[in-house]
Amino acid sequence: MTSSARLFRLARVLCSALALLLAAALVQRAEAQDISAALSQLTTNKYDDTEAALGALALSGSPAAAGIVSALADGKLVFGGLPPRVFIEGPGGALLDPLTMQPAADAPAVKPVRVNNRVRRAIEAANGALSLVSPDAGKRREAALAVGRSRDEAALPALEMALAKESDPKVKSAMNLARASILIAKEGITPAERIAAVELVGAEGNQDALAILRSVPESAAPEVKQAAAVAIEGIERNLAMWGMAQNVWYGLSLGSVLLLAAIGLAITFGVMGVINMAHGEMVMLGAYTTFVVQEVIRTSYPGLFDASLLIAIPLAFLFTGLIGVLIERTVIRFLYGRALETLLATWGISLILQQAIRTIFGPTNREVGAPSWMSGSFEIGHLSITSGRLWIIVFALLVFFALLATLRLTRIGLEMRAVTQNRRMAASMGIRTNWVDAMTFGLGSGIAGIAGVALSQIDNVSPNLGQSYIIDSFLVVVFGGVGNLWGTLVGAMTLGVANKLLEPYAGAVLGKIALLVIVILFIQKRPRGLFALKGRSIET
Amino acid sequence: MTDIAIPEPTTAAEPAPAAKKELTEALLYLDAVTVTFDGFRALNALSFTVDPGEMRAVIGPNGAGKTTMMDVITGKTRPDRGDVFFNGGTTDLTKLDETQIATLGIGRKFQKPTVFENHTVLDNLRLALKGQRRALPNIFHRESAAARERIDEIFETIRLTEHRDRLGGALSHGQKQWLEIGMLLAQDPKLLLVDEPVAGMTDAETAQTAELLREINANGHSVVVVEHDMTFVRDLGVRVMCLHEGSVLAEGTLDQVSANERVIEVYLGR
Amino acid sequence: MLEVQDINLFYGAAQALRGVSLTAEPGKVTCVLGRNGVGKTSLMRAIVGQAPVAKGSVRFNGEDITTMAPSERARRGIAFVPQGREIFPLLTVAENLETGFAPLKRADRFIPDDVFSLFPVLDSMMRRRGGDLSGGQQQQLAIGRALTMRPKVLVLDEPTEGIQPSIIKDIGNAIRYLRSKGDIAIVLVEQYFDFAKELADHFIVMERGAVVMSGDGAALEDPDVRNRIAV
Amino acid sequence: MSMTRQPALLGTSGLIFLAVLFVAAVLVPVLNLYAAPDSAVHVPTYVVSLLGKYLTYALLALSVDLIWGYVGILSLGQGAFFALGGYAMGMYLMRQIGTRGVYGDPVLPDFMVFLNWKELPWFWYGFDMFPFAALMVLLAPGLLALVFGWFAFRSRVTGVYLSIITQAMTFALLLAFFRNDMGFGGNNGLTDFKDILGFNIQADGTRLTLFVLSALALGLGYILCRFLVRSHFGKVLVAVRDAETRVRFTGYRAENYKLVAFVVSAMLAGIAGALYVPQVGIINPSEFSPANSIEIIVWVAVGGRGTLVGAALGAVLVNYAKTYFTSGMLAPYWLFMLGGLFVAVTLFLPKGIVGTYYDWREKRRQHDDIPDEPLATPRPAE
Amino acid sequence: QETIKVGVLHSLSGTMAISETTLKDTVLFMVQEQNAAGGVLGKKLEAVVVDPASNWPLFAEKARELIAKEKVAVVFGCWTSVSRKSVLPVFKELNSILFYPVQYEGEESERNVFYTGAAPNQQAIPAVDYLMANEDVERWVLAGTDYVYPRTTNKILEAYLKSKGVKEEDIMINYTPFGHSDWQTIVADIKKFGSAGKKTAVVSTINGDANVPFYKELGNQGIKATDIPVVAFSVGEEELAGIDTKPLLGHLAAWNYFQSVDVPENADFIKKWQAYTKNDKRVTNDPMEATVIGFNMWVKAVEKAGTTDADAVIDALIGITVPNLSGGFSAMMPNHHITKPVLIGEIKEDGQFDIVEQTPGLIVAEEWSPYLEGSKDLIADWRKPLNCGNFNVKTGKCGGAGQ
Ligand SMILES: Nc1ncnc2c1ncn2[C@@H]1O[C@H](COP(=O)(O)OP(=O)(O)OP(=O)(O)O)[C@@H](O)[C@H]1O
Ligand SMILES: Nc1ncnc2c1ncn2[C@@H]1O[C@H](COP(=O)(O)OP(=O)(O)OP(=O)(O)O)[C@@H](O)[C@H]1O
Ligand SMILES: [Mg+2]
Ligand SMILES: [Mg+2]
Repeated sequence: MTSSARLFRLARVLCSALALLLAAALVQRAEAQDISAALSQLTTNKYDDTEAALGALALSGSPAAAGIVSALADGKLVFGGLPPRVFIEGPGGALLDPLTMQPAADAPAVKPVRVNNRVRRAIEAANGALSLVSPDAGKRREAALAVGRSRDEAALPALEMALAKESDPKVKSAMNLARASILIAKEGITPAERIAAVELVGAEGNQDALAILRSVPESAAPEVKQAAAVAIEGIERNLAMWGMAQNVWYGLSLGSVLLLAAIGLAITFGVMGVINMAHGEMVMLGAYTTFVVQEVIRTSYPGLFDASLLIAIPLAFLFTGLIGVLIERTVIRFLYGRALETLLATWGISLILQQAIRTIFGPTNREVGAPSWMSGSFEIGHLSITSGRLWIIVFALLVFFALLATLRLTRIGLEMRAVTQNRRMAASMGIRTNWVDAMTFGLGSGIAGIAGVALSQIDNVSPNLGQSYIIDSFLVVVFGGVGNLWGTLVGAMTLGVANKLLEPYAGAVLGKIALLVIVILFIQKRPRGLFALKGRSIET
Repeated sequence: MTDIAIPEPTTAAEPAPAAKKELTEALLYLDAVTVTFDGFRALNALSFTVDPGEMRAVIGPNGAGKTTMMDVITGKTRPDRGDVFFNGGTTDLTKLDETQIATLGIGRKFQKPTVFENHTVLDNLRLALKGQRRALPNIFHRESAAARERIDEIFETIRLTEHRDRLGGALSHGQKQWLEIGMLLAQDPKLLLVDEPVAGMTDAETAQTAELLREINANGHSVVVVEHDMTFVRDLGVRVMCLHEGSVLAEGTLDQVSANERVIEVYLGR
Repeated sequence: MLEVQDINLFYGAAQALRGVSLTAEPGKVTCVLGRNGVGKTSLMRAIVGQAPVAKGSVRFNGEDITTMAPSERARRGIAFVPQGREIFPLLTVAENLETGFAPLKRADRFIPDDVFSLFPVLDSMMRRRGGDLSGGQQQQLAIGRALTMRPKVLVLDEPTEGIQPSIIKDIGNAIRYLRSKGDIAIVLVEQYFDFAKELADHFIVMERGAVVMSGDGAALEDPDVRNRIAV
Repeated sequence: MSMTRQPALLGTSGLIFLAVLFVAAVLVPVLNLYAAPDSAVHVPTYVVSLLGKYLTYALLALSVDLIWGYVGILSLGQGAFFALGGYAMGMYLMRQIGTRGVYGDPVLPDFMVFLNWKELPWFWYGFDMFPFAALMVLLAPGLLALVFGWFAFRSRVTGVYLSIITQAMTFALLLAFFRNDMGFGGNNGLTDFKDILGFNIQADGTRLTLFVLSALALGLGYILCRFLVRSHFGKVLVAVRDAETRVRFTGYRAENYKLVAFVVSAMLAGIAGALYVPQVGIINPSEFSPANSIEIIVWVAVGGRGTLVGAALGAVLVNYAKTYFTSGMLAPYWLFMLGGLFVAVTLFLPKGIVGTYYDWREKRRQHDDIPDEPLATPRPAE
Repeated sequence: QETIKVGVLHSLSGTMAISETTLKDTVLFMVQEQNAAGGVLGKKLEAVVVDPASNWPLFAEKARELIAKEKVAVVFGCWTSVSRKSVLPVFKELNSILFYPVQYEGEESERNVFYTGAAPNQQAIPAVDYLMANEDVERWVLAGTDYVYPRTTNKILEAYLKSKGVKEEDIMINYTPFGHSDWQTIVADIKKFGSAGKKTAVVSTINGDANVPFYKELGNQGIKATDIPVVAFSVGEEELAGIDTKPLLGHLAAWNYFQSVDVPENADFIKKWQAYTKNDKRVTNDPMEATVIGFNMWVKAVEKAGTTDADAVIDALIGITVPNLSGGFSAMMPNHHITKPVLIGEIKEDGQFDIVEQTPGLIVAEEWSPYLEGSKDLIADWRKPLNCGNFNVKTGKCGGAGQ
């Protein structure tokens, strides 16, 4: 079967289903039809047949149809027996008769009815058809939008009928838009009607509208084409501006990731001066903590899954912080005043940690899921914002300000700074430098750990995770100015936004190269970074 | 009796006619030099001149701007405003960097002694010794007999002969002071800027240092020396300038200056 | 109160102290005199714990603190004003002073008024970074910082270095004042002989890492002492 | 009074080092060619190429030590110079393949043919001539170092800032060379070399010659570095490392000193790369990877920063450890060993192997040579 | 007792360990199985494992060590093309045998190498065909990591698509660096490209670690397989094990084997493999199958030749046929590549693939692509008398287009 023929048929199924269902709804009487033919089509284990059966089901007007379609969508529709029959798998694996929803008399070996993308689309269409007259306004609106996207002429009569009955203004405007979308490309309507449609669609102003407007047929009247061209231009201009904003948003989001990755380093490296090559591994440990937490939740407390990250954050902080303290006590503390040698030791530590994780968890990626509140996206104007990214930005800023407050406002913060600036003298002031050193390194590591929790949401959780952030982290800290937390914040955001503004023009690879070159040049201008520490003590 | 010059805190954009004359004669000429750090005025329209062969002592309260003044002369700090000329107005020091200024013949001893900690005392002097400064020729540089002699001389003067093979970093505070003075001598500059040379020295050493500086000065070098030790300043027996809040508060002989009410009030104490 | 007995101290292979002893009493000033490089600073470092001693003992109020960490010594009340000031360069003046709170109980965590009446300049520069101050201002800050700790023993390594005459006088007065309070033992390293002479209750003179003379303040008049520290 | 002697051009350890190198350069070929293959002293060919590789690494480490150990420039981009030297040599070797490539194109290397390139990009011109390629081995890294260093040192970029921008430099080059459009074979790099100066690159004789050449380059490189650091120039370098501002106030142009050292070091790295490529048979962008450059630093630190012999020794040692650990029973745990080695060296041999040895020797000498100063007896004032 | 040594040259550390470690385990597993079955030629097999640590020069060094020092009879190894290229001269020089089990860009046929992974025509082209026929795709995004395999594959695909009448403006090609982790812009671009009214699909040659963030971003931006399906050539069961697959439902992969292949041979293999690894969740994947096929072929060839001598085994290998794990047989062809079925799978929620299409027959590898200018006239045939990996049918000479 050729593709266009299939498309055409699908559309017809959808539309006649619409029409019929509307009619049925209007007369308030649903006539149960014999859908057994459709049901038996579902047992052939062929996608084409399944698709056809879906059409028939939608057409049938049977009250059982909706249940069957949703069972199929959920993978609960099974078939088996001789001759093969369809069942709905009920709770606890009981086989139910699809029409009556009563337990089936016998229980043959069954297989699920297979579904592929095509079938999934047919399910959507059937659901759409079934829901244009759904009592739920939200579903009606969804259906209208779906029809609008499909832009199928055959759906027009059904749509118009539904429109006539619709009272909810939101749903109504969606239906109007759907109607206009169809009209634009329809043959044989008056230019005036078409221009009205063009205007209606043009007012929508989004990417979809653009696609619809481009479908004005070649044969349309010149004034229509003119109107469409004007609308297209307007939308493009508008979208270009939104696109800019969108890129800035992406940049901030990337910046927040960089900030998270770098912020722990801003402590261990920026404040303490340890060239901490194991920083990335601390991030990795945080990510693996998240994995372990989720694993425990999955097996023992599935209900808590949405809270898994919240549980993981303190645990990751404590765990990586503890590892950090351990590293500081056993290795780093012998190296104060020998900053460059910390590079050698921490490089060794990073190798050991990587291999340890590889030995314990295996070399492959580990699955860390997203809780529901971190999935999905929403729009502000034409700005598309994914919740996960939004939370990461919020989280990064929270961590940043918490850290800033700790360093600036608390006693331990003061002691940390004093110790790192002059360890010997701090000791003579009565500050327990050992303890403060351990706490500082632990704090930096712990922060890296909670960064790992967040990064597990957008990147691999694998033994290599740390390696992929270490270069960027150092770059951010140095670009912002070593020893200045604000520098790290502004540096991360600047690099993120610059990267995302460059990317559309230069592509991901050249964009990244360009960014590196820009940083190199920038450092020539400001050899101590964006927020350089100034003062006598620095200059000599 | 007193010779107090309290300069107007206005900024003289052009040197006054009288100053112009001084400019052509002076070895070092500062006019209306102002330096601010984040809004804090460390030097405030500071003007003075040093004549060729002159030795000048600078005193003044802590934070008066003495070290900053040296920073400006040696190119470490750029003034916000004002002129700094060297060699009778031929060279504008504000346009040059530290290296160029050092090559012109301005040597400096820092307030906090800074020596090359990982070089032996001997090598510290070798590095400072006047001579070839360019990179490539120095790959093939060989030490001359004259240079060797000069270094021995300096060792005698600073009395570190027995420490010559120790690392600079292993010296005590006072020994570093001496080494730095030695390095300054080795550079053989036209103008020596000496910041608190006798801090941490015993009284006898202080007297010796004064003697040494006088000797250097007698050999035709100009010297500007900053010190808080009045005995030392008295030993030097030269013209004294007292800075306060970034400008000259008083100038004259030590007796004149130390009789000044303001100087007593802000600096010497009663 | 503080007793140093017969200590040896090495830097690598080089011996800096040879059997040095010293005592300090509350309400008394003990002066350490000697030429450059004789080991005065090394002795102070040994007292506060910044350099380990190879032999001998340091006792504080009868307790052996020879191997104790510097921070613990500070917590017991030994405050140090080091040669070279050692200000925390990136902390503000206020924060520099506050580092002295570590040994204090919460209720005592304020900067004593003495500090500001002694060094008014600090009060006006509370928000500036310590490292930006002039040398002399830093020296004042270092002393103020030590006083913030309410020490029982105050170890001062050439505290007048780089300080303007009027404030040297003030420091002298301050030391006298602290001495008069009677509960602080003061150890003072000083090259400025007249200053030392005025203050010293006891003194030792060092040479090549060893004590070559000692006595009470009056004995400083002895010309031999001056000779010892002359070249 | 006599002046202290200038240390000899080659100290004892230097002489031992050169002697060992010389013996190896003679003995390895002899034992490879003339010892019976099954005798205990036979050096198999694969060991020869392994040793050859270590020697080029040692030269690379030497180049790092020159700038890190003596000038304090912690370059995290030294691998870039090594790789550029390697690419220059690789391009020459590539052009030597001629029609023996899989597509048999007389001019274009294989990767260009299958990406549909029609003609040789301009920057490939001249690489068919060995002298030109040899020049580029020096010039490509040298020029990059010159330009980069000129800007960076003049702007007084120092310390970690310099380290990180060198890292950014090599990272940018890594990304650039990964791109197929750059015309250097992308990720696959340059491989499948056939011969060098007309000699079959896989022949034992060629291998031995390359080995001996590597030894020679290392020896000469060592002498050059030694000569540089011992000269007045070298003393200024160390002074720059410890107190750059002070050097300026003394009248030296610190940036020029750094620049000379940086360029020399880059060229040494380039030579190392050029000798490396024919011995391992491949050059690919991963040589630019920042991790590689960090590893070089680690070799130097293990051997002893600021001791030239140590740098070379560290390179050989760490790489031998890598070869050894990555085979056999230990293979799954080799990162533990290597990581542990690095930690242990920092903790127990703080100045690296050779540095710690020097310290120990110094200490002994002091104990031996300098008798304790006479003790003045304390006496109370009367 | 004398043993036959088998070299295993897969990275166990570094960036590639993530993929290659499994293959090392596979060879060890096969060796154990073979030894249980009596070994080869009456001798036990002994695996020699080395770790080239994802470092290409180290690959060459280790290859040399395996062949020259350990004297292995055969080596199973490499994943990336560059590692193969790096060891190639070594295998040629020392005349040994390498089995290379990963899909790659083709354009190579060497006497000492046997390629048991897919050539582009055994993976990419059938996948595109499937999308055209079943998903009615008209607009294509070719997204890949910027290195040789994606570049070559995309070149071939571009030529192929154009030959099918796809217009220039309906193809979007995008390259990203290795390990690219921020996909926001690119996924948004894909979304935009896909909203032009024509059915759009993404053909992904994105490599390695970059896939996880890519798929996560697809999920985040709400791109579902029913809107814009993504078909990948480097994403298998092993990779999916590290991703939350719920949002990926319906995205596709094209391979020559899936763990979900429902035939007894496969079920048997999976059971033994999971028993061997003592992990009943351990997955199998395509390169593993290719390793298994290669291993079995080698065993069979050694037995046929009666010796492990490289020349004899190389000659014996051509024509060897062994069962693959998808219910058929794979044969070693004269071009040193094997015949393979092509399977298209849709990602299921449990991280497995639902096989939605399987080519009816086996496909012979086109090591030299007819869609590339430089190689369309080349063929490889290692049988006598041709004995050539790059025979030019136009000029009738071995050695490409050269004189
Ligand atoms: N880089 C800087 N940043 C901020 N303030 C500075 C800086 N350099 C100097 N100052 C301030 O300028 C003033 C003058 O300092 P300067 O060091 O010149 O004083 P001084 O006269 O040398 O004092 P002293 O006698 O104590 O050495 C001081 O108050 C100091 O705090
Ligand atoms: N860190 C060090 N390493 C090696 N030797 C040192 C070190 N510090 C001091 N010395 C040496 O120890 C001896 C005593 O030094 P110390 O600093 O105690 O002297 P000082 O009496 O305080 O001198 P000054 O009056 O100059 O401050 C000197 O010879 C000095 O060179
Ligand atoms: Mg000063
Ligand atoms: Mg001292």
